Amino acid sequence: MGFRGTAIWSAVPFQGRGVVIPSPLESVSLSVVIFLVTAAAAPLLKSRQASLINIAFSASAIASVIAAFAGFNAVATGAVETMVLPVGLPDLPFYLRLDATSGFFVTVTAVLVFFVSIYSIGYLKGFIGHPAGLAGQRKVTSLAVFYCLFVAGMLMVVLADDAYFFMISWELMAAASYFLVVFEDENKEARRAAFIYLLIAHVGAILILLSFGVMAGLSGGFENFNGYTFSAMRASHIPGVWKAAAFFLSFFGFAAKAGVVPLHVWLPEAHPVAPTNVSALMSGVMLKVAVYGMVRVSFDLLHVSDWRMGGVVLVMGLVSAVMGILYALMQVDLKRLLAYSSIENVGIILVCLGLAMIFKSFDMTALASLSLVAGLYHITNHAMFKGLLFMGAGAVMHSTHERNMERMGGLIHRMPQTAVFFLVGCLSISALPPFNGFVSEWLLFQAFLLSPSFPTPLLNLIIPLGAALVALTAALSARCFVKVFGVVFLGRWRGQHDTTVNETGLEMRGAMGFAAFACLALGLLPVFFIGWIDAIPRELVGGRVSETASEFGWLWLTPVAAERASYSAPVVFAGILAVVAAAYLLTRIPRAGVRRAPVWDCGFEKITPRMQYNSTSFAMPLRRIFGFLLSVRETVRPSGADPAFPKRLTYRLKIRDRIWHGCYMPVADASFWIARRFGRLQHGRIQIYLLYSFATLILLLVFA
Amino acid sequence: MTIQILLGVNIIGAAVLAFLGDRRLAPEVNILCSAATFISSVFLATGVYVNGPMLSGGGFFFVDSFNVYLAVLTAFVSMTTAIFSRRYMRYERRHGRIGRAGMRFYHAMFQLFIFAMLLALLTNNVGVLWIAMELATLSTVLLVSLYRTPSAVEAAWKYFILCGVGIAQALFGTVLLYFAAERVVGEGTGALLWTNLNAVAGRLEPTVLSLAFVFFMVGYGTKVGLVPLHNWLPDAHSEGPTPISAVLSGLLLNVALYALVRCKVLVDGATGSHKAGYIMMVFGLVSIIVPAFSLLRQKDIKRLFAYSSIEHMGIATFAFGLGGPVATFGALLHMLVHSLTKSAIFFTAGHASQMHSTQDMSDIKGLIRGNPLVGWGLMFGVMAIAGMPPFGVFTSEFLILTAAMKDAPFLTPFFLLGVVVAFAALFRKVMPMVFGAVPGNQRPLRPSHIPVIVHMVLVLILGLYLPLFLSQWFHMAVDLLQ
Amino acid sequence: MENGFAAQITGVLAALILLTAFALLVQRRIYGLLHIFAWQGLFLSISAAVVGYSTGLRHLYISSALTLALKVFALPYILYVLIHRLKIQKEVEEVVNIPTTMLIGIALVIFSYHLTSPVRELSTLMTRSTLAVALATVMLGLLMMITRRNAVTQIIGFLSLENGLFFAATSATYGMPLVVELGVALDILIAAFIFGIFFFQIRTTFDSLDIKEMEKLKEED
Amino acid sequence: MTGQFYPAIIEGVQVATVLLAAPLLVGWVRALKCWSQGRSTAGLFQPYRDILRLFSKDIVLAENASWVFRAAPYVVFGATLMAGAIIPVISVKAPLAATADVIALVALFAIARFFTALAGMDAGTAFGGMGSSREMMVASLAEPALLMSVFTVSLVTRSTSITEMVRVLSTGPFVLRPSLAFAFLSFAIIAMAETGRVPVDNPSTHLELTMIHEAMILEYSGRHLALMEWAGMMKLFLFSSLAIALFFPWGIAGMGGWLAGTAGLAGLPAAFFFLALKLALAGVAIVFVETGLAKMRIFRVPEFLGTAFILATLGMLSYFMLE
Repeated sequence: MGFRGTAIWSAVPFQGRGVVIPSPLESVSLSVVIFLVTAAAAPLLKSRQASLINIAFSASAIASVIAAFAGFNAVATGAVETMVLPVGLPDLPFYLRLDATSGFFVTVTAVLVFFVSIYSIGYLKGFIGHPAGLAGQRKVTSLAVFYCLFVAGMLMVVLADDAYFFMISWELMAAASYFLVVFEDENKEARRAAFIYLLIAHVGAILILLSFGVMAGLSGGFENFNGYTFSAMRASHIPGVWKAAAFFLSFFGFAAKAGVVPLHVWLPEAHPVAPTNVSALMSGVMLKVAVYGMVRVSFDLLHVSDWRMGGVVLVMGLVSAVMGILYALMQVDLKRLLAYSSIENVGIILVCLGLAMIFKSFDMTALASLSLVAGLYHITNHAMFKGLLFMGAGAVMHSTHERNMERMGGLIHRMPQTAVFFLVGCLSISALPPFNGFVSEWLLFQAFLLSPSFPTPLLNLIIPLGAALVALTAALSARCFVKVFGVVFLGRWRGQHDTTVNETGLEMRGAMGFAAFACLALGLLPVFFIGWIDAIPRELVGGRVSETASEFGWLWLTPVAAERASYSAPVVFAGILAVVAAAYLLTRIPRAGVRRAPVWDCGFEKITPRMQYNSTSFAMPLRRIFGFLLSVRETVRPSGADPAFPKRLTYRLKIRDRIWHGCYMPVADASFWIARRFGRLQHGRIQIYLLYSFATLILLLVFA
Repeated sequence: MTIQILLGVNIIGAAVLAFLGDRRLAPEVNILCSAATFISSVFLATGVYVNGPMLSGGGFFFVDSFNVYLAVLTAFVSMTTAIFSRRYMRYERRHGRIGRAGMRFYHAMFQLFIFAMLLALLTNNVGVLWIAMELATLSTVLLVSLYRTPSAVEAAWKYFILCGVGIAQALFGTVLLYFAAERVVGEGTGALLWTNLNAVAGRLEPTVLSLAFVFFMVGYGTKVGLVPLHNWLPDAHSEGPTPISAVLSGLLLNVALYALVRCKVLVDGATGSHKAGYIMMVFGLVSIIVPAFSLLRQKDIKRLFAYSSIEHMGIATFAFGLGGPVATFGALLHMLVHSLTKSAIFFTAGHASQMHSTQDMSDIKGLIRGNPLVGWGLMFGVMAIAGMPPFGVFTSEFLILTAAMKDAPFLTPFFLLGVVVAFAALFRKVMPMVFGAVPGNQRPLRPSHIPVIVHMVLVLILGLYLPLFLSQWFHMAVDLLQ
Repeated sequence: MENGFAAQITGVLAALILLTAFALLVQRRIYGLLHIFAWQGLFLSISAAVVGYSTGLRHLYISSALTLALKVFALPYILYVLIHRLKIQKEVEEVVNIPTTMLIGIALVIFSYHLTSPVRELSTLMTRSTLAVALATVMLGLLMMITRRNAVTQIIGFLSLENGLFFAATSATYGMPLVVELGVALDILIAAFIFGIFFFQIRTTFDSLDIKEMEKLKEED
Repeated sequence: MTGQFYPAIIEGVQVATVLLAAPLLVGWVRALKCWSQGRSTAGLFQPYRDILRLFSKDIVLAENASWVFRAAPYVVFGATLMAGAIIPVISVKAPLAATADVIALVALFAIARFFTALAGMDAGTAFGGMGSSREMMVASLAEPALLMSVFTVSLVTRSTSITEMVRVLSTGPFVLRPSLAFAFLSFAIIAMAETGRVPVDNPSTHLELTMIHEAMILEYSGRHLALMEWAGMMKLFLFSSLAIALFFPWGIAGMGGWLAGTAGLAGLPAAFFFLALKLALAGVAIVFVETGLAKMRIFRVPEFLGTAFILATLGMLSYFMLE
C-alpha cells in the first residue's frame, strides 16, 4: 500500500555532459506521450487531411527518433531504470522499467517506426489524393489515430513492469491494430480478417493473463496487489508444476500474437488487408513485441530451468519455420506471402530462444547467450528486412493497384529504385551474405553445431534435426524470394490493363532506402551490434558473447573462438566487389559490342507475356514435393468438343491452410452446435421456465 | 436526513410526473428529479466517506461502503438514463410507438422504479429489502409491455410470473432467516436488520440458514438472471423501451446481486463453511458459459446485450463466490463498470435500432459512417464489455481471472471458455453493424450524446485510474464481505 | 385457550391448507378453483388469528384481517369479475394429467417434511410442525403454475404459493414484523392490480388467455 | 623478411589455380567421357578455347533484360571466385580462409545461384522461368543436405572453419567414422546436383525442356556467357576440392602433417601434386557415375536429393549415437 497517489521517480541519472539530458526511460516515456497526444489531437485536423498526414506522421517520426536514441543508450549502458506512475489501481500503480532487454526492443521498434512513419507520409497521400474509383478517396483520420496508439501500445508493453500495465498496453496494441486492420471496413474480407485477428489476440491475452495470475498468486499471494509487480514475480520461487503451467500459458499466449503455427491463422488474413504501412509494423515489430513477452516471462520472470520447456519452444519454432515458408511459397498475393514469411521468421527466432532455454537449463551460459544473441539479431534483422519488403510491396501496390503477383512483372523498368531496395530485402531475407539475414542464421547454426552432447538422448536427436530443418527453411526462403523478385520486378508486365506505373514518391523511396541501408549495415558490422547488446545476455542468461566475438577486431566475427568459426562480412563484401569490378573491367578489353534482340522463342513466334513463368508455375515443383503437408486441390478441365484438342483449359488451384480446416473450423462448428443445444433449453414456454426454477430449487435443497 | 430526501425526491417525482403526463416539460422534470437524487446521493456518499458507515431513520436505513457506491451508481445511471430517454422517448412518441398514457406511465414508473432500487439498497431491513425488490419488479412489469405488441406483452408476462415466483422464494428465505434470527436477537423488527444480524451471524442456526440461502439463491438469483433462472431476462430486455432495458441491466441486476451477497455473508458467518460460495461459483460459471453460447445465435440487438448482461452477472457471482480480497474487489468493481458500460451500450443500441426502425441486427449496418457517435459508441462499448483494456471491465476481469487462477485453477478453463465465446460472439455480431457503407434503410437521427460519452469516459477512466475513495470503499466492502 | 389446544387447531388448519392446495391441483373448473382458493385464504386467516390469540401477538390479528380481506374476498372477487368479463373458458386445461400431478405433489410433501425436519427439532414454538406444510404449499403452488396453461390458473397458483409463504411466516415465526407484513400485503395488492391489467392486455393482444399463445420469444429455431 | 608475404602469395597462387585449373578439370572429365564412350575428344584444353572465343563475341541481350540480367554474370563469377579463395585447395594458410567458414561458403554458392535464377526470370520467357524454378527446387533440397553433410564433419572436428576442419582431420589419428562415411555419400550426391551433372542435370543437353541450369542461361551470350560458363567450371572444381578438403585432406599444404609439412611456399609443389592426383581421380569417379546413370525425370530428383538429406542427417545422428 506504499505508493498511494504519489509518483516515485527513481530514475537513474543519465550521464549527461553538462546539460540536463532526460534519462532513457524519461525519453521513451516522452516519446510515448507524444504518440498519445498525437493520437488525441489527430481528430482535430479531420477536415484537413493532407496536413493531418504531414503533422501526425512527422510527429511519429520525431517521437520514434527520441525513443530509438533512448533505447540505444539503455542497451549500451545496460543500466536499469524504474519509474512509478500515479495511475492504475491505487495499490497497484503503473510500474515502468527500462533495462537492456526492453531498451533493445524499444530501439528495434522505434527504428522501424521511424522508417515507416516517413514512408506513411508518402503512402497515405495516395489515399486522399487518389481519384475515386480505384481505391476511392477516404479519410485517414482513424488510421492516424490508431497508428499512434498502436505504436504507443507497443512501446508501453516493452516498458511495463507489472502485470496490469502490461496487459493494458498489450491489449491497447491489439485493439489499435485491430482498427488498423479493419481500416477498409466496407471490405468484407477486411472485417473477417480483423475479427479472426482480434479473437485470437484476445485468447492469447487471456492466456497471458492467466499466466500472470499463477505467478502473481504464487509470488505475492492475493492478500494484496503486490504480487502483480514483475519485481515480485522475479524474486519469487515458483514450484515446478506451477512454473510449467505459467510458462506454457504465457508461451501460448504470446505465440498466438507472434503467429506461431498452429496459432498463426490470423496473420495471413490480417496482414494483406491492412494498409501496408501497418502491415510493415505488424510484421516487423508487433510480432517481436510478442517475442519480447516470451523473453521477459521465460528468462526474466520465471527463470526457466527445464530443458523440456525449451524443447517445446524449439519444436514449435521449427514447425512454424517450415510450414510458414512452405505456405509462403504457395501464395500469389504478395502481402500474404510476406505474412507467411513472417511466420517462418518468427519460427526461426523461436528456435533461437528454445536453444537458449535448453542451454540455460544445462548451465551452458556461453552457448545460451550465443543462441540468445542469434535470436535478438534475427529479431532486428527481420524487423528491418520485413519492414523493407512490406514497404516495397506497398510501393508496388501503390503504383499498380494490384496485390496479385500473377498480374505484375517487369516493374524493375518502371520503378528502378524500388526494385533495388526490394532486391536488398530479398537478399537479406534469403540469408545471403553480406546482408543481415545471413549473420543471424550463421550465429544460429553456430549454436546448433557447437552444442555438445546433452545428457538427454531425445535432445541429441532433436538438435541435428533442428539444424536440418533450419537449413531447409533457409533454402526454401531463398527460393521463395527469387520467385517474388523474379515475378514482380523481372520479366514483362503481366497485367490485364496497361496502367501507367511510376516510381513512387521521395518519402517512400527514402524510407525504403534507410531500411535497405540498415540491412546492409547490420550485415557488415555484426561485431558492433553484438557488442551493443552485450548487456542483454548478461542480464538474462548470465553469459556474454561480445568478448570472444570481437576478439579479432571489428572486422572478424568469432562468436566462440577463432578456430571454431569466423566470418567477416566486410571482407566477403569487398572481395566480391573487387572480383566483380575486376571482371567487369577486364572483360571490356576485347571491346565486343552489345545489341538487343528478341528473346529465344524456340521457333514459336507468338510469345506473349502470359507465357512467362508466373508465381504459381514457379512454385509447382514444390507443390508436388510438399503437397502432402498442404491441402492442395488442383484441377484442369478441358473444354471443347474433342478432349484431345481442347479449345481452352480451365486450371483451378486451391491451396488451403490445413490447420484452419483441421483445428479452427471444427471448433467454430462445435460452438454453433453447442449454441443450438443451449438454444433448445429456451423453449419459450413459461411452464418449462418455471420447471427449471423448480428443479433448481429441489436440486439445491437436496444437495445443499 | 439525506436518505429521506434521496428517497423522497423519487416518490414526489413519481407523483408529479404522473400528474404532468405527456406535457411538454415532463422529460425535463424527470431529468431534474433524477439529478436531484444523484446530488443527494453524492452528499450521502461524502458523508459516508468522511464519517464512515452510518445508521439513519432509527436504524431503518443503513449505509456502508458496500451499498453506498451502488446507491450513487444507481442514482447516476438513472440520471443519465433520464437524459437519454428525453430524446429517445420523444422520438418514440413522435413515431407513434407509444401514446399519451404511455408517456405518463413511463415517467411515473421510472421514478418509482428508481425509488424501489434505492430503497432496496439503503434499507437495513431484510424484509423491506424484499418488498423493495418486489416493487422494482412490479413497477417495471408494465413498462416492459409499454408498446403493447404481442411479444412485449408476452415478455412482460414472463417477467412478471418468473420474477414473482422467484421473489416469493426469496420471501420464504427471509422467513427462514427471521426464524433463525428471532431466537438469537429476539422478536420484532430488530431480528430483520442487517446490522443486528451481522453482529450475531456466528450464532445463527447453520441448518436453517443454509436452507434459507437456497431460497435466497433461487429467489434473488432469478432477479440477477442466473442460469437456469434467467429466462425472463432476454425477453424483458429486448421488448421493453430502451431506457428500461438500460436500467434493468445496469441497475436492477446489481441490486439483486447486492441482496444475494448480503445474504451470503450472513450464511457464511453462520455456517462457517464456504458452501454458499461454492453454490455461487457453480451458478456463476453456468451463467457465464450458457449465455456466451447463446450470444452466438442472437438476431435481436437488445437481446444480444441482455445475454451479455447475464454473462457478466455470472462473472460477478462467480467472483463473489470465489471470495478472497482480490476476487471480491474485482466483483465489486465489475458491478460498477458493467452497469456503466452496459447502459451505455443500450443507449447506443437503442439509437441504432431507431435509426433503422428495427432491432434485427441483420438490417443494421454502417453505423460509424451513418452516425459516428452511435457507431463508435457501440464499438467501444462492446470492446469494453468484452473485456478489452483500457476499459474498466478489463480491470475487474483481470483481478477475477488472476485470483481464480490461484484459488480455483481447474475452473478457469470453463470461465475462459465462456469469456472467449462471448467475445467472439459479440464481435461477430457487432462488426457488421458498425462497419461498412450506410444502407438505404438508415435514417438520420440526433442521438443523445451526453450519456454515452459520459459513461464511456468513466469506464475508460476506471480502467486506467481507480480513484482513491472508490478503492477505499472497495477495500472496506471487501473486509465486510470476508 | 391453552397452547396445546391452539397447537391442535393450528395442526388441523395446516392439514386443511394442505388439502386445499391439493384440491387446487385437482380442480378442473375455474370457478371451483376460485372457491378453493378462497377457502385456503380463510383457513390461513383463522390460523393467523389462532396463533395471534394463543401467543398474544397483536399484529397477527392485523395480518389475519388483511388476509381475510385480501385473499378471501378481494382477490377471488376480482378474479371472478375478470373471468366473467373476459369470458374465459370455464374448463381448465392442464399440461400433465391429474393423477401424475397428484403423485408428484405427494412426493413434494414428503420432500418438504424431510427438509424441514432438522428445523423442527430446533423450534420451540407450538406451531413448529407446520413449516413442512407451508413449504409443501409453496411447492404445490409452483407445481400448479407449471402444470396449467391458462393465465388465470397460473395466477391462482401464484397466489396459493404466496399463501404458503404467509403460512410459513405466521406459523413458523409467529409472524414477521408489521412493516414487513404490511409491505408484503401492499405488494400483493399491486400484483393483483397488475395482473388484472395484464389479463386485459393479453386478452386484447391474443384474443385468449391461453398462454400457449405466448411462446414466441424463444431461442429454439 | 619475405615470410610476411607468404600468405598473400599462397592466396594468390590458390586463386590463380582455381581460375586456371577449373577448365582443365572440365576438359579432363569431357575427354574421359569421350574415351569411355569410344569417341574422339576435342582435347583437354577445349574449355579454354571456348571461353576465350566467347569473350571476344558480341553480346545479344534480350529486349526485356534489365540490369539484373547484365550484373548477374559478374556477381556469379565474383561469388564463386570468392569461394575459391576460401576453400583450402592447396594450402590451409590462405589468409582469406578465415573470412568465411563452411556455412558462409554454402551461402556464397547460394548468392551465385540466387542471381542466376533471377537472371533466368529477367528475360521474361517460359524457359528462363522454368530453369529458375527447377534450379531453385534442386537447390532448396540440396542446400540443406549440403549443410547437414558439412555439419557432420564440423561436429567431428568441432569447428566450422574449413581450415580448422582440414587440420583436425589430417593431423588427428586416423579413425574410421561412420558419420563421415554417411556425410561423404550425401556430399557426393549433392555435389552432382549442385554442379549440374547427370543424373540431375545434363550439362551438354540441347533440348530446352530437359534443361535446368542451361535453361536459365539460355539468353546469355558473349562475355556474359563466358563468365557464367567459367563460374560453372569453377564450381565443379571447387566442389571437388571441397570434397577433398573435407574427406581426403591429406596432402594439403600448411598444416604440418607428414605429407606436406612445410609451412611456407616449399610445401606447395607437393600439394599441387596431390591435388592434381585427387582431382584426376575425382574426374574418373564423375565419369563413372555419368556414364553409368541416365538423367532422371525432374520429379525423381527430389527423391534423389531427399536420400542425400537423409544420409546427411543419419551421419549427424550416428555421430551422436555411435561416436
